[in-house]
Amino acid sequence: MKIVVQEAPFDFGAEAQAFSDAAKGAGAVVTFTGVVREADAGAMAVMEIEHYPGMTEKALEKIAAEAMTRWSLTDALVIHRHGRLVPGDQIMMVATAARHRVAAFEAAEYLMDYLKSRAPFWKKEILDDGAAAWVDAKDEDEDALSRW
Amino acid sequence: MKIVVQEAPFDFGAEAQAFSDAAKGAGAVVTFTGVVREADAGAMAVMEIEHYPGMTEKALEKIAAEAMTRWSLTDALVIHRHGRLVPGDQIMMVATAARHRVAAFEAAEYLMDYLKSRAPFWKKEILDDGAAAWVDAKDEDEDALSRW
Amino acid sequence: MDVMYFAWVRERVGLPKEKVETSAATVAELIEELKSREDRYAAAFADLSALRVALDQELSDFDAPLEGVREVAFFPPMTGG
Amino acid sequence: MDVMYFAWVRERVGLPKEKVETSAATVAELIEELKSREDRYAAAFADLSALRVALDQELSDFDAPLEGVREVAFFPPMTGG
Repeated sequence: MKIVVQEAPFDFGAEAQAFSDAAKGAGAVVTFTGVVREADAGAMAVMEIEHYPGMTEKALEKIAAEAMTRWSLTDALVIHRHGRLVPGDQIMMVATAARHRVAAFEAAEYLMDYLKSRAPFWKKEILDDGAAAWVDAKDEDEDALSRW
Repeated sequence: MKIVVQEAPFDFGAEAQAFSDAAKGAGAVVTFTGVVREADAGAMAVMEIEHYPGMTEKALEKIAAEAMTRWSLTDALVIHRHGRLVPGDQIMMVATAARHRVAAFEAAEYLMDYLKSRAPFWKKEILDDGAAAWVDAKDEDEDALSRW
Repeated sequence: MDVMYFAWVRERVGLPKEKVETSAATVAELIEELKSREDRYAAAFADLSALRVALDQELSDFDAPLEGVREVAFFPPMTGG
Repeated sequence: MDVMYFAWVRERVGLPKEKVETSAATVAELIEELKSREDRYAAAFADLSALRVALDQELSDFDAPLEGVREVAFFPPMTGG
């Protein structure tokens, strides 16, 4: 299990390959990658991601450990960036390895659902006209937790 | 959309990276990779994958096109190997790109469920004592299709 | 028409592909014709519930008509992924 | 104790972190104390339904006791991923 919180970009291809290579005994590896999209209204120039150093790592460790146990994963990975990102940048990734595909998929979705609403990250969109707005949490993201 | 059926190994990290880089407009990229596990009973030396050249590509194209439409994917990728593989080898991968994570996850699961039971591949396990057996299709894999 | 066999169906029939001259109207009739030929076909087609058929590379069923079909393939349920 | 603010709570309060001497028994009492101090706190804490609290880096709630707590953090609902 590996948890990384960093400002620098990460190498998705290399991380995915290394995770898959190390997944001994697993028959199934799932990855999810989040990419900065254009803002829904207007053209986004920058996305700033603020986080709570210390708590962030603890929250991610807890979420990943819960997934490891619940789906008997052979491995799990979470990488999340903070700081200034631009559209097209990779924000974060998770990866899960399990014997069977259903477990690997479910665990990855669980990681994403909890990471969205329970890890202390906050996104701010800065449009190219300089206007800035914090991204509101979505009810559907909070609701997504009820299925687990 | 890219469909590849080949005997040679593929480079999972490079494919995942290239797919993610090309996923313009997508906020979410999901990959699934299948790895040859040890057989449930005994030690597997070789897994032989037979397929139906021509029909295989058509079936995968159809499954991927259906997923593209149903989840408004920005892109989809399927790579599946055939021939002789050994435990630890990557058999196949799928990747999906969509604006939002739920669509990317669902489409990847759909691709896997259909690929398992509707693409003409057959696996044979050859144990290290030379015994060989065709892998039986699982009822649960056929049942998985009913949710879509 | 071309008749193809895959996986253990191929192993039981003993070949991957053959040309068959037939006047069978449906897949089921073709199967009966093959079974009556030789034991190896009877063995391959003993349990139809364990078999699938594709006509011109599209999954089909045993009732389907063969008119205009160029390629018939028999195989067990698929196990990809 | 250390009190921390994140995202728009930080922007409204005007600082990321401060030391607060308090005898408040619960988070809710601490909030009332801060609101009575200055308008910027009243603005930050105007709608508690839009706020979350963590005590020593664990999510908690407004009724939670502060005894033994060293670090309190206020922030909006999280938007990671």
